[in-house]
Amino acid sequence: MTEYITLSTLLFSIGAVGVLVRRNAIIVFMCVELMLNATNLAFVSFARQHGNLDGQVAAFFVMVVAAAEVTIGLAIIVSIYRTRRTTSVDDANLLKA
Amino acid sequence: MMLSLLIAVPLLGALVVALLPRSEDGRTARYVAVGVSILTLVMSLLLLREFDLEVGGYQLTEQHEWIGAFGVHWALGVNGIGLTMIFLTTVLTPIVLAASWNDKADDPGRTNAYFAWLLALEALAIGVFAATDVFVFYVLFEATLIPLYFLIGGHGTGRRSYAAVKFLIYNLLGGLLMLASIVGLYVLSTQQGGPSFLRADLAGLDMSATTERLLFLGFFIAFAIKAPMWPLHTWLPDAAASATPGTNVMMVSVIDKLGTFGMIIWCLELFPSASEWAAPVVLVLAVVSILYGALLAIGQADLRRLVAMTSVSHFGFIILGVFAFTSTSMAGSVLYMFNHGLTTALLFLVVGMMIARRGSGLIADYGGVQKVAPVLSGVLLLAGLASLSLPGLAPFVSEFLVLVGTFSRSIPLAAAATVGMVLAAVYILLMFQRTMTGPLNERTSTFRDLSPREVGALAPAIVLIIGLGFVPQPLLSVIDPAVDPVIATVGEGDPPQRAPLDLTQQTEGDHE
Amino acid sequence: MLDLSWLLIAIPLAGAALLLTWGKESDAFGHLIATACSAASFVLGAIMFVELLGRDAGDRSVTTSLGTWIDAGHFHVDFAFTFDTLSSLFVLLITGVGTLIHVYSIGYMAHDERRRRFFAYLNLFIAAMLCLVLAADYLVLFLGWEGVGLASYLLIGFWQHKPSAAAAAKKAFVINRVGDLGMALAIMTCFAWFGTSSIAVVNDQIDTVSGTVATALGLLLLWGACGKSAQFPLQAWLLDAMEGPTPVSALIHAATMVTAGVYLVVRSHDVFDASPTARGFVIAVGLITLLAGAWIGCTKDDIKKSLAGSTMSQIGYMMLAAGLGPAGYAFAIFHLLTHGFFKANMFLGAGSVMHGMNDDVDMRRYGALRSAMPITFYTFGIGYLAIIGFPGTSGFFSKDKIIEAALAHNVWVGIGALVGAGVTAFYMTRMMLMTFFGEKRWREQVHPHESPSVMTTPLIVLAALSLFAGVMALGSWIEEWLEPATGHAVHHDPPLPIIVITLIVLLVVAAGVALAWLAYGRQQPAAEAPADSEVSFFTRAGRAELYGNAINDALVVRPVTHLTRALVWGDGKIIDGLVTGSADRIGEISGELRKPQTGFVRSYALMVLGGALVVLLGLLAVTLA
Amino acid sequence: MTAFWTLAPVMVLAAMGLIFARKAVHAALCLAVVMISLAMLYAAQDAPFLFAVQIIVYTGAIMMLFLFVLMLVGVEARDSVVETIKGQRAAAAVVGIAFAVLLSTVVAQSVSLAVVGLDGANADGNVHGLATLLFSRYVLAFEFTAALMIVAVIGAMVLAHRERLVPPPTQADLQARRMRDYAESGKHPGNPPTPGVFARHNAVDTPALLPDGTPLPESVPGTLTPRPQGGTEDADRAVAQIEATGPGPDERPATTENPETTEGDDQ
Repeated sequence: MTEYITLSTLLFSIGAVGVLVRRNAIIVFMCVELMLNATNLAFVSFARQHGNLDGQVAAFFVMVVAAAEVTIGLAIIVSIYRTRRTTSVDDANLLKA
Repeated sequence: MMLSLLIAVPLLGALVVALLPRSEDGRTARYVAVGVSILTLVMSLLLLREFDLEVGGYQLTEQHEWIGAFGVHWALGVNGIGLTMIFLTTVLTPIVLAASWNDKADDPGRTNAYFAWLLALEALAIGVFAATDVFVFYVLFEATLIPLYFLIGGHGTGRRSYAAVKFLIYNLLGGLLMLASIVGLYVLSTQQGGPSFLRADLAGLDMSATTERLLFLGFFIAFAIKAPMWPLHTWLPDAAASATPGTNVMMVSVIDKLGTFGMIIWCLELFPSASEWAAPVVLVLAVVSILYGALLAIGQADLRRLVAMTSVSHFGFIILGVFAFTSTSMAGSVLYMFNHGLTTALLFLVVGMMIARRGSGLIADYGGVQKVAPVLSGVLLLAGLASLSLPGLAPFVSEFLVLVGTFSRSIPLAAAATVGMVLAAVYILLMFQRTMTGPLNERTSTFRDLSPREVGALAPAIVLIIGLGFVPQPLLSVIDPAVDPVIATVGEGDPPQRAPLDLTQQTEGDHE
Repeated sequence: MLDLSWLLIAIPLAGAALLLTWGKESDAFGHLIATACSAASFVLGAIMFVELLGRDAGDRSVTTSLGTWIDAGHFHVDFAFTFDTLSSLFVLLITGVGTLIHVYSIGYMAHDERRRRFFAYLNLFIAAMLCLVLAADYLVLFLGWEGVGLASYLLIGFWQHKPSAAAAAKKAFVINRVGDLGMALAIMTCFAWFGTSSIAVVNDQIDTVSGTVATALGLLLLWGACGKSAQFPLQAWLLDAMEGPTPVSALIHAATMVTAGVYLVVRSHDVFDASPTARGFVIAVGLITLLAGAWIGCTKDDIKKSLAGSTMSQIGYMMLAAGLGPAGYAFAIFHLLTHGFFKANMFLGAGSVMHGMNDDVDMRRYGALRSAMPITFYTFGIGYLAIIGFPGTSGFFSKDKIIEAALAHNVWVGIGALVGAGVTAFYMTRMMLMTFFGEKRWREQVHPHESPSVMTTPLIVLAALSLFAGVMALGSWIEEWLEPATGHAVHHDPPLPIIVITLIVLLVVAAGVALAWLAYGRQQPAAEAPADSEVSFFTRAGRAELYGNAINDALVVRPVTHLTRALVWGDGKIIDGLVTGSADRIGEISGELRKPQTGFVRSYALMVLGGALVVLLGLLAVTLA
Repeated sequence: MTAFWTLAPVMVLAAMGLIFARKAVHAALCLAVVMISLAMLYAAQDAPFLFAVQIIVYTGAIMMLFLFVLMLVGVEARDSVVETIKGQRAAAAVVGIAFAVLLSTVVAQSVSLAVVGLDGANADGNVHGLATLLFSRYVLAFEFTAALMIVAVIGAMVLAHRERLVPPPTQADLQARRMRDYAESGKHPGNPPTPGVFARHNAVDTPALLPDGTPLPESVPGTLTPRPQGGTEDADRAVAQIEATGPGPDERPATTENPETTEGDDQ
C-alpha cells in the first residue's frame, strides 16, 4: 500500500513543482490536474485499504469538480489570451503591490 | 418611548435633510435642519415634566430585546447626569446650526450633507447619553465617529484629511480597547447566569481584582482619548484646526463629553474598586492635563488650536472632579461638562466668525479688531472670561465646586489645579490682547461686526452662561440627586469634614 | 430699608447692563443714566447708613439673603449680604466718591466716542465693589473681588488701541489672578474646615481650629489681599495700571478697589487675631510696601505714576495698621477713608492738569500752573496738605494714629512708618513744586486752562472732604462705630506721650518738605529728566520700580515662556511624535512586507507550497515530540 | 503488483515530462500518459467504475479540452528557457523535493495498517456500491456538484462570450465597402478565382495561376494559409508569408480593419 501512496505524493510534488516553474498557463493548469489526479490515487488507495467505498466517492467528486474547474479555468485562459495575446502567467501580474 | 423618540426625531430629520432636493442656496436644508433641532429641544424640555427630580436613579426607562442570543437590549434611561448632557446636546445643536447658517454657502451642493451629518451627530449623542445597555452604548459611541469623520474630512479646511484620519484612528483605537472590555464583560456575565449587557446586571458581576482593573482600563483609555486627557490629546488640536466651527462645537462640546460622561456612568459604576485603584494616577494626570493644556494654549499661534488646548485644560478639571470621589466635586464636574459645552461653543463659534471674516486662523493676522467690531470683540471677551472662570459666569460655579471637592480630598492636587486659573487668565487675555487690541491691522480694517443673525444665534449661549453663573441651582438640582449614588458605590464616599479640633487630620492634610 | 443691600448692587449693575446692550442711540445720555444710577445707589446707601446710626450698637448688622446661589454635594452658598458698620462706611465711600468721579468723567471723557461704554464699565465697577464689601460669604465676596478685577481690566485697557494700555490691563488682571489664587485657596480651606464659607461663621469658629490652620488661612487671605491691593510682592501691576483714564485711576486704583485688601484683612479680623504669625506677615508686607511705594514715588516724573507709588505707600500704611490687630483695624479703615478722599482728589486734580496740558503726564514739562488753573491748584493743594499730614487736615489724624499704634506695637515698625511719613512729605512736595510752582516748562502748543465746572465741582467737594474728614476721629467716633465689626480695641500705651509723637511726626514731615524745597523749589528742575546713568542708584532703582518687573520677568515670565515653548515643541515632536511615529513605523513595516508581493502567481504559489511544507514540518515536530 | 511496478516508472517519467517538455503539446501528451496509467491503477485497485470515468472524463473530455485550447491559443507557444523570477527554479526544486520526501515519509509511516481490500464492499458490484453511497450519504454533495456543473457551464459561456458592439455588416455594407476599396486602392471587387485554376494541382491550397503564369495567393482561402506550427523560425516564416500574400478576400476584414467589432475569431 505504501508504494501507491508514495507514488501519489511523488506525482503530487512533481505537479506542484510544475506549477512553480512553468509559465505557460495551460501547462500550469495541466500540472494542477496532475496534482488532483495524484490525490485521487491516494483516495482510491485508501479506499482499498479501509475496505469501504467512500474514498472512491471522494475521488469521483474530485473528478467532477476538476472537470468544472478546467472548464472555467480554460475559459479564463482563453479570455486572457484574447486581450493580452499571451498565456504566460508572468504577464498577468496586476497584483503587484 | 420618550427617549427613543428623542433619538429618532433628529435622525429622521437628518435623513430628510439628506434627501432634500439640492437647491441653489441650500436654504431649504438649513430651515429644515434648524426646525428639527428646535423640535428636539422642545421635546427634551418636555422630558423634564416626566422626570421626577426628587427621585435619584434612572428614569424614563425603556427596554426591548434586540439581539436575544447575546442578551443585547435596546435599553434607554437617564438619571440627572444623562439628562443634563442631553440638555446640553439639544441646546447646542440649534445654536450651532443657526451660527453655521453661512457655512457651505460657497458650496451649495453639499449643504444638505453638512446639515444632515450635524443632525445625525445630535441623534447619536443623545443615544449615547441615554443608553443603559453597554452594547448599545458602544455601538452609538463608535457611530458618532462616522458623522464626525465626514464633517472633518469632507467639510473641513486645511489638512482636513490628515486630521480626519488621525481623529478616526485614534478614537477607533480607544473604542476597540473598550470593545475588548465589553467582550470581557459579556464572558463574565455569561458565566454568571446568562449573557446580558444591561447596566443593572453588569454592576452586580463578581470579578477578581485583576480582571476588574483590566476591564476598567479598556473603558478608561477609550474615555480618556475621547475626553481628551493628557497625553492622549494630540488628535484634538489637529481636528479642531481643520474642522468648521459648527463641527468643532459638536465635537468638543458634545462628543468629547462622552468621555467624561462614560467615566462617571460606566467606569465608576461598573468598576468601583478598580476606579479607586486607578484614582491616584488619574488625578495626577488630570492635574497635568490642566496645567499642560493651559501652558500649551499660551503657546499656540492658531486660534482654533488655542481653543482646543483650553479644552484639554478644562477636561482636566472635569476628570479631576470625577476621580476626587466627592459629591461636591462630582456635581461640579457634571455641571462643568454643561458649562464647558456652552463656553467652548461660544468660543469656537466666535473664533469661527473671526476666521470667516479674516480668512486666517493665525492670531498674528489679527489686531485692533475691537475698534471696528466692538460687538464681536465683546462676545469674544465674554466667552474668554467664561473660559477663565470669572465668577458670575457659569463655568466659575462648576470649576469652584470641582476645586472645593478636590481640596477636601487632597490639598496639593487642588492647589496645583488652582494654578490653572492663573494660566487661564494668561492664555485668554494674551489672545484677546493680540487679536482685539492695539493698532488696527490693515487686513482687519474691513471687518464687519456681528450681524443680527449671528448675534441672535449666539445670544442663547450668552444668556445661559451669564444666567447659570448666578442661578446654577436649576441644573444642580437635577445633577445632585444623581451624583450621590455614584459616590456611594465608589470608595468610602465623601471624605468627612476636617473636624476643627482633630489635629492629626489637619496636619496630614490628606485623607487618602 | 436695611435689607435692601442687594438693591445697592442691583442699581449700578442694571445701569451697566442697560448701557452695554443699548445701541448707539443712548450715546447722548448714557453717561447721565450711569451717573444717576451711581447717585441713586449713594442716596440709598446714605439712607441706610442713617438708619443704621439710629440703631443700638449691638444691632448694627443686618444680613439679608437672596436665596441659594450654589448647593451641590456638601457645598452650600447663599447670596447673602451684610450691611453693618464696616460695610456701610465702604458703601458711602464707594458710591460717594464713585458718583463724584462719574460727574467728573462726564467732562473728562466728553470727547471720547466710547464714553457710554466707559460709564457702563464704571457702573459695573461700582456694582462689583459693592458686592465685595457687602458680601456675607467669602464666595460672594470673591464674586465681587473678581468683578472689580474685571472692571479694572476693562478700564485700564479702555484705550485699547494703545498697545501699552492693553498690555497693562492684561498684566493687572493676571497679577490679580495670582492673588485670587490665594483667595480661592482660602475659601477652599474655609470649606474644608468649617463646612461653609460664610464670613461670620468662619470668624466665629476660628478659635476651634488649630493655630496652623488659622495661620494658613490668614496667609492665604493676605496673599489675596496683596494681589488686589498691590502689596509686595504682587505690586507690579499698579504703576502700569496708570495707562487707564485718570478717573479710573482715581476711583479704582486709589480710592476703592486697591483698598479691598485692607477691607479683607479687617473683615477677617478674627482669623488674624487668632494667628499672630499671619499678623506679623501683614505688618511686614505693609511696611515693605509703605517704604517701597514711597521710594518709587520720589523718583517718578510721571505725575500719575508718582501718585500711584504714593497710593501703594498709603495702602502699606493701612495694611500695617490692619496687621497691628484690634488696635489698628479702626485706624486702617479711617486712613482708608481719608486716603480715599484726598487721593481721589489728587488724582482727579492730576487729571485736570493733564486735561489742560494735552494729556502730558511728565511733571518736568509742567511748572507754574498755579495761576493757569487756580481751582485745580487749590484743591490739589488741600489734598497735598492732607496727605503729608498737615495738622488739622484729615490725613493728619489718620496717619498719626497709625504711627502711634505702630510705635506702641514695636519701635522699629513705628520708625519705619515715621520714615515713610517723611518721604511722603518729600515726594508730595516735589510733585507740588514741579507742577504748580517754579517756571513754565511747557511744550509749545500747550495752553493750560482751567477745566470745566463739571470737573472742578467734584474736585471742590473732595477737597472739602479731605479737609474735614478728620472729624470722624473726634471722640474716637470711628473706633466705637466700628467696634461691632472689628471687635473691641485694646490700646497699648505708646512708648512716648502722644503729644511728643505728634511733634516728632511733624518734625519729620517738615524735614521732608524742606528737603524737597531745597531740591526742587530753590532750583528749577531740569525740563528733561537726567539720564539713568547720571542719577544715583536710588533714583535708578525707583524709576525701575525697584526692579519688580525685572524680577517678575526673570522668575516667572521668562521661565514660563520658555516652558511653554518647550512644551509646544515637545507636544508636537514627542507626544504627537509618538502617535505619528507609530503610524510611520507601521507604514514602513507594510512597505517592507509589500516587497515580496511581486505580482507573479508563481511566487505566491511557491510561498503557498513553502507554507505547506512548514506546516507539515510543524506537525511532524509536534507528533515526534 | 506487476501493473504497479510497470506503470509507476512510466507515470513518474511522464510527469517529469510535464515539467521539462518545451512544447505544450508534448506536455499534454505526457499528461495523457499519466492519466491513462492512472486509470489502469484504478482498475488494479478494484475501482472499475473510476477506471471508466477516468478514461472518459479525464483522458477523453478534459484532455481534449486542453488540446483544443492549446490549438486555439497557438501550439507554437513555447516556454522560454530563461527563468525570469530569480531563484524560482532552485527554490521550487528544493521545496518540491523536500515536500515529496517529507510527505511520503509521513504518509507512508502512518499507513501501516493492513489492507482490508474491497471485496466486501464490492460484493454487489463496484458500481452498485458507489451508487448506493452517492445517492444516500452523499446525495446532497452530489446535488451540489450538479449545481456546480451548471454554474461552470454558464461561467464558461459568459467568459467566452463577447458582446457585439456594432451591428454585423449587411450584404449592402459589404458591397459598398468592396466598391470603395476598389475606388481607393484598386482592389479587385469581384470574386477571386478558385484555387487550383490552371495550376498543376487542383488541391484547395494551391493558388490559382494568372494568365501570365504567376500564382495568385488570394485565391487560397484564408483559413488555409500556412500558420506557424512552432519554433520561432517557423513563426517568422509564416508571418513573412502572410505579409507577402496578404489576407484572402474571405478573410474577415473585421479583425484587421475594424477592430472594434469583436467577433469571436482567433486566427
